[in-house]
Amino acid sequence: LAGLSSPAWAEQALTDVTFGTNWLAQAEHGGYYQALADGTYEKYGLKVTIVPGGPRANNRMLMTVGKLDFYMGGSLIQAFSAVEKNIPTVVVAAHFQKEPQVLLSHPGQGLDGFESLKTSNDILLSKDGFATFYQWMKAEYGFKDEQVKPFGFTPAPFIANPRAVQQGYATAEPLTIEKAGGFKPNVFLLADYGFSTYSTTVETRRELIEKNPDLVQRFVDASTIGWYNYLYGDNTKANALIKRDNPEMTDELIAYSVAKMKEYGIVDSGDTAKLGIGAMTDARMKDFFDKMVKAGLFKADLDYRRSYTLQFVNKGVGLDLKPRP
Amino acid sequence: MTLPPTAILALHRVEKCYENGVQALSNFDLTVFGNEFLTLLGPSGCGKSTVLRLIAGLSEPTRGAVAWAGASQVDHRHEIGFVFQEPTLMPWANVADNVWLPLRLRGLSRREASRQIAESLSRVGLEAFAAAYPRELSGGMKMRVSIARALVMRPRLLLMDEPFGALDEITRFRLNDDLLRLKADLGCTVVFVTHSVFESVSLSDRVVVMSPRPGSVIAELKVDAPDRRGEDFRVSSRYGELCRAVSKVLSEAMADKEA
Amino acid sequence: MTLPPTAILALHRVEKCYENGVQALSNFDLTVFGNEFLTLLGPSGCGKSTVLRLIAGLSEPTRGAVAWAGASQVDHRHEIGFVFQEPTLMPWANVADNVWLPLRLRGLSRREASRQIAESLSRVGLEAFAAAYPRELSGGMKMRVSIARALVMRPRLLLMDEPFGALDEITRFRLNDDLLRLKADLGCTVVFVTHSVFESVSLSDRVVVMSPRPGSVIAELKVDAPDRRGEDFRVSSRYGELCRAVSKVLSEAMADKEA
Amino acid sequence: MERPLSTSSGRRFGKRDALRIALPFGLLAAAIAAWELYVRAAGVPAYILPAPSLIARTIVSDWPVLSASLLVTLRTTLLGLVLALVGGVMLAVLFSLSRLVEYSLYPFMVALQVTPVIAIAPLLLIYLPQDTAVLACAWIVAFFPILSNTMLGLQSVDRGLIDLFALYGASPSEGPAARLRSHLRVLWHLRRPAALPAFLAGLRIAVGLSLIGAVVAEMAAGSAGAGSGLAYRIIESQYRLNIPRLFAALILLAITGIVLFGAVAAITHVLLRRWHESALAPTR
Amino acid sequence: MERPLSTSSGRRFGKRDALRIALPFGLLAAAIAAWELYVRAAGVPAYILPAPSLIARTIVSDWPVLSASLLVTLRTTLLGLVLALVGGVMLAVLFSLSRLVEYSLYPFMVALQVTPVIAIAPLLLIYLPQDTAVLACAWIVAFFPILSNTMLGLQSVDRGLIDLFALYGASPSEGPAARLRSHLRVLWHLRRPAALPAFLAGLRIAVGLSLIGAVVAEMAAGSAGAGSGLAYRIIESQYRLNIPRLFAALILLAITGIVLFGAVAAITHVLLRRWHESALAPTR
Ligand SMILES: Nc1ncnc2c1ncn2[C@@H]1O[C@H](COP(=O)(O)OP(=O)(O)OP(=O)(O)O)[C@@H](O)[C@H]1O
Ligand SMILES: Nc1ncnc2c1ncn2[C@@H]1O[C@H](COP(=O)(O)OP(=O)(O)OP(=O)(O)O)[C@@H](O)[C@H]1O
Ligand SMILES: [Mg+2]
Ligand SMILES: [Mg+2]
Repeated sequence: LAGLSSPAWAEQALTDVTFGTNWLAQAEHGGYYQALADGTYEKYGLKVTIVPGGPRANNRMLMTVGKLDFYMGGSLIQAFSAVEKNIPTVVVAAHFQKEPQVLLSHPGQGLDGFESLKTSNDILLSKDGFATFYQWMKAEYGFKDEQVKPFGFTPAPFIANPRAVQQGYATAEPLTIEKAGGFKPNVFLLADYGFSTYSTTVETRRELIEKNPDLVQRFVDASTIGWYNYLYGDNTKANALIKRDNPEMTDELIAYSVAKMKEYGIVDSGDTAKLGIGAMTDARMKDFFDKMVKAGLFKADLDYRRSYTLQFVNKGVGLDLKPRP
Repeated sequence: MTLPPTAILALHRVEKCYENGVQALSNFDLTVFGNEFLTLLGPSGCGKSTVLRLIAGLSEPTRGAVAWAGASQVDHRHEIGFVFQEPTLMPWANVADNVWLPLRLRGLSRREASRQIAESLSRVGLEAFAAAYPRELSGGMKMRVSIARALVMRPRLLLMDEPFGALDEITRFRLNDDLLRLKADLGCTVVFVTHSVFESVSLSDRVVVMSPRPGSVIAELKVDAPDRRGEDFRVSSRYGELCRAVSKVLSEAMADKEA
Repeated sequence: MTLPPTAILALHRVEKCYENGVQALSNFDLTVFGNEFLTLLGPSGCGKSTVLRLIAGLSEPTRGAVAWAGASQVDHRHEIGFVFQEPTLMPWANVADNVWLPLRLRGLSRREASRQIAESLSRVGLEAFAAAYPRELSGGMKMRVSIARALVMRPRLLLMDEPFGALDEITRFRLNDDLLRLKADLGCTVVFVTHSVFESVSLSDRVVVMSPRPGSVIAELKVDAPDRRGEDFRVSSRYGELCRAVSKVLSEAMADKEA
Repeated sequence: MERPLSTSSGRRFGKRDALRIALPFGLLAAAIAAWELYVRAAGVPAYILPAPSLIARTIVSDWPVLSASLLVTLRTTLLGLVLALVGGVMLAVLFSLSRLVEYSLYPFMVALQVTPVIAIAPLLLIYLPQDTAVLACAWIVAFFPILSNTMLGLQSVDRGLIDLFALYGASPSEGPAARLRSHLRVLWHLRRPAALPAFLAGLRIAVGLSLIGAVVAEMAAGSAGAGSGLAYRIIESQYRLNIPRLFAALILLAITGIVLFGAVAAITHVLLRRWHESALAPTR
Repeated sequence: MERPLSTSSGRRFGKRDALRIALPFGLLAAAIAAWELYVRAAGVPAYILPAPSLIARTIVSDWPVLSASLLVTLRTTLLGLVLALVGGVMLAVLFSLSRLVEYSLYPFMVALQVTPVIAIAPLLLIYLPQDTAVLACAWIVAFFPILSNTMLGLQSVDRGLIDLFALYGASPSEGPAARLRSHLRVLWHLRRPAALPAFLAGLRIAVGLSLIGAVVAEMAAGSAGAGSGLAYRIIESQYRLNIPRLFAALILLAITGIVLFGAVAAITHVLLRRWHESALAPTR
């Protein structure tokens, strides 16, 4: 924490940094918008531009080829893939301890337990979802390929079909469906059933870490502080920015998302109590990698350790900003 | 409208005005009698082709009427053979298939029609070119294919728009004779357009001379000669007389309008 | 190959074989002299159009050569006026614009060319139809536009492929006279294809009669008559004699081949 | 010799034209009415199929958002169309000038055309700046019909006319420069008008495709957020289950397409009215 | 009177044909070599731009996976194309038979064409079973060029020939049935062959589009997993950062497209070789 008040940065010109997210601006990106809105990035000598993603945007590749500096990773699977494909990118922080990926089902249809979802023949999944967590569900729980139906990023088919199961984010879909369909769906957070990936990670190129570790550290620290402030401080300015980048975002949904993030401990739970937000541990990494090997996504001899570094996290940055209970 | 007893059709006070305002025919009266050979003669652009198209029902008069003896016009359509002024061959079909067309549209297979096609092609001297495509033919050969196509169906009424204009004299005379023989055989009626005064006299029973546009009938000449005409008739003095008479009417008509 | 002194071009032992194997010309020899009016006469499909296309450089002989006096053939291309056997008008352009074409391709604006266009159209009697589109014209009118187009550029060599076949006699005679006058004015050379023996004799200095396909020259007749021919010549006995002579050669040629 | 033409003002507005306009509108109205009735009678929820009236209300109420997006999409569409037009026509002309170039490049054009733009759009983003990538997508989708149809048109010229031009269009001098010049003359005076009908048919196909291209490009490579087009609105509405707005955006797209198509059809009519079979009224 | 034709076997395989084949392949080879060289010399990592050799190796090594997907995509493409063909031609014929039908339905067809399929694919999934939805997408994309070009072709028939058929094709009896029969005869014997060149040009556009349609449909509505097409492989490769495989899938798509296109071009050549300007060798 020594550097936090160093005046040296303030005098230097701000460094331009681009950060690509993996979806449209939403409360799940709140920490970064907070750091941007309240001047934390600037304080750390960074002039950050947040580049929102979208259903078919390809920010991951843009970071890889150097058009973006940092990228918000969705899960560790892509990070492991990068190792497999010799792509020199590294996870430097994990701002979500749990991936908010959920499966939803209609209540009272015999689909009220996670295992019972195996009886549905209409599991609506995106192609990404099929290629990732569903492979794990197959290996771990015995789900079948034939149960899957394509998900067109609209909940209408799910609402229309009571036997359907749909993927979604804990922080959004349950609300959308409740409002449109008029019922509260069952929500199964995959993380609670053993899908132990970190999420909303910060990834960057190995070359940047080697050439300018200081810059990486500043971005990770400032973002982490942003998350603390977003969750526990006054986040109205951040939300205004989110709404600017995504005019369709409503206050209601933001409030819902923030509430759910807290409720499920998406950002701040487990290891973060001691290590601070953004924490990662070798044990979690190994646990998840082994599960993915079992699911057939990776070969066991993959050197998955090259996909992350603990160099920039677990330093307790920002712990002081968390209100005492 | 009543027609004279032996008439098969009549154009009565026909006026034809095209969409762009050109008046092609005005007050045109013509009666076609059964089994006759009628020739239309007139300056270029006077409406001869228009008259043939009106008879065939391909065009409708702006005023006046085309009346058929007995039944309705549609009944006659498929008994009409038409040699258009241009060859209008189908570029995608070879010569034999082009000639086959009228029979094909009546349901005859290529095999059933083959004898008739061959006969018709040999009449115009194109047996050897049955497999050639239109673009491989000379101008006169295309026109001959078109003639073969009109003859192959043995029509009851034959409309011919300058069919022999692009042919050499020898072929022309031969086809003239052929046509007369065919007409006698089939007992059909021919309405013929030509620019050759000689041809009109040597072929037809009646020559109708038209005025320049807007076309109307300005003279009719009966060719009173033996039914079977040959070389004899063409060198007779009566032939020369008739030709001169027709020529005179024609040039008077054009002079009239120019004045 | 050397040409006779006053010759402008010569076809030497030309053979033309089309891609489908049809031999149109074989051993064809022809010399065209400067300032002469040469007529090609021959049965349909004997290769007359092919000869004109070879002269114009639109087609190349399979064997033999087309030789030009002095310079290369390309030099002459833009001095050639060609009336094709078919009118070949541009359907998207009106009559005046169609006639404008040769001048336009030489860089003349419509305004600069307007006098020449009007003159040329009035020569064929179509002043009133300058704004009409080709599809609105009769067959003979289209051909007249095509003639006007060839004349408008005042060519040094005029190739005409049955230009008057679709015209009535009066118009035809008028255009015959016009053509002779124009030729005298321009001092140009004309190679003319016709099926009318009368026309060939009344117009040309020399008549070349071709054999049926494969075409070759079988007879040449000089028409030794006063330079300025008119109605007088056409009723003279010399005229009749010449016509009969040409007719005889033609029918002999065709009979020969048929045997 | 000929009497002057009495110039008439051409066809009047007749029963035929009235029918031509009334029929599709009548049918459209009927279809909309049926849709509205069905939704009301069967009580179909709006998130499955919104009623036309609801869509109309949405268009009105969301007009500020939708119109901004419409403008963005329209801009991409028109730019893509113009590029496709220029590119397609230039390539067709190039190909018609030189067989060598045609043989060499045409297979590449085909490859470009058959490769699904949606699949390569994310890649384009890697190699090109975003704006360029979006335009490239819109262009790729729309240019091939123009290229293909223009080539058909340029090659389908009447043989007689080609001969005519070979004669009158030849340059007095020889050499490659003169040959090129005479080629260009033939191109301009003969092949251009002759190719017009087929080219315009290609254009009719291309306007629709350029709209599709713009939407795909926006989906694949477009920015989200404030300055984003109708594609973004559609995805977002889908995601947010705002189905009435989704339909509103779709309807706006369809209307845009129909208007563009109508414009091309009108141009076609004006250009071909006087001479081409496909645009002539059937005369009797 | 005429001497019999000496039938020749037509054009031999000449320099021109050799060039026609050698040039594109030569250029292609050169382009691939340049690509390979560039990647090696500049040391471009495989995840940015894989070398052709790597892509080739990937195609070979991943052949079991890729070939299965290729088959799925090919099936969708061909089915979509056949449907587009049947639909487009039938509509064109219907429109050419009745102006009334044309006026009423054509605007709807245009709307269908301009609405981006990628935007409506998810909607189609709601209303239709999955297989049908995928096919519908592939169909929507490909059918319009066929409709539009076939209509152009059907309408561009020479007037003289129309007259000819009006005369010889007329039925001896009157009445609507007879009129329809004579209409159909004209359609078959006259308009069908006359429309062929334009129709085939439309088909050349449509093969590419049907492939695109199949990919878009798969992306939007296709199944993932075992029975999935190349589109899924592309998305999966993209997600898993398997760029060489992504390129391999794209190359397979392009090759498929070129082969389909080549097949249509060959059919075109065979059908038009003997009579249409666009397929004739330039004679002198
Ligand atoms: N493009 C072509 N392809 C194949 N054969 C052709 C072609 N053009 C002409 N022919 C053949 O060459 C021969 C001569 O044709 P050409 O047009 O020169 O005859 P012509 O003397 O002008 O006849 P006509 O008086 O009928 O116009 C004909 O037998 C014809 O079949
Ligand atoms: N489709 C059309 N539209 C407008 N005007 C036309 C059309 N067809 C013919 N005309 C005009 O009608 C008049 C008569 O034409 P028609 O073809 O009947 O003449 P014709 O007597 O056959 O002439 P020719 O001997 O030159 O063939 C001409 O002046 C022509 O301009
Ligand atoms: Mg006529
Ligand atoms: Mg000829």
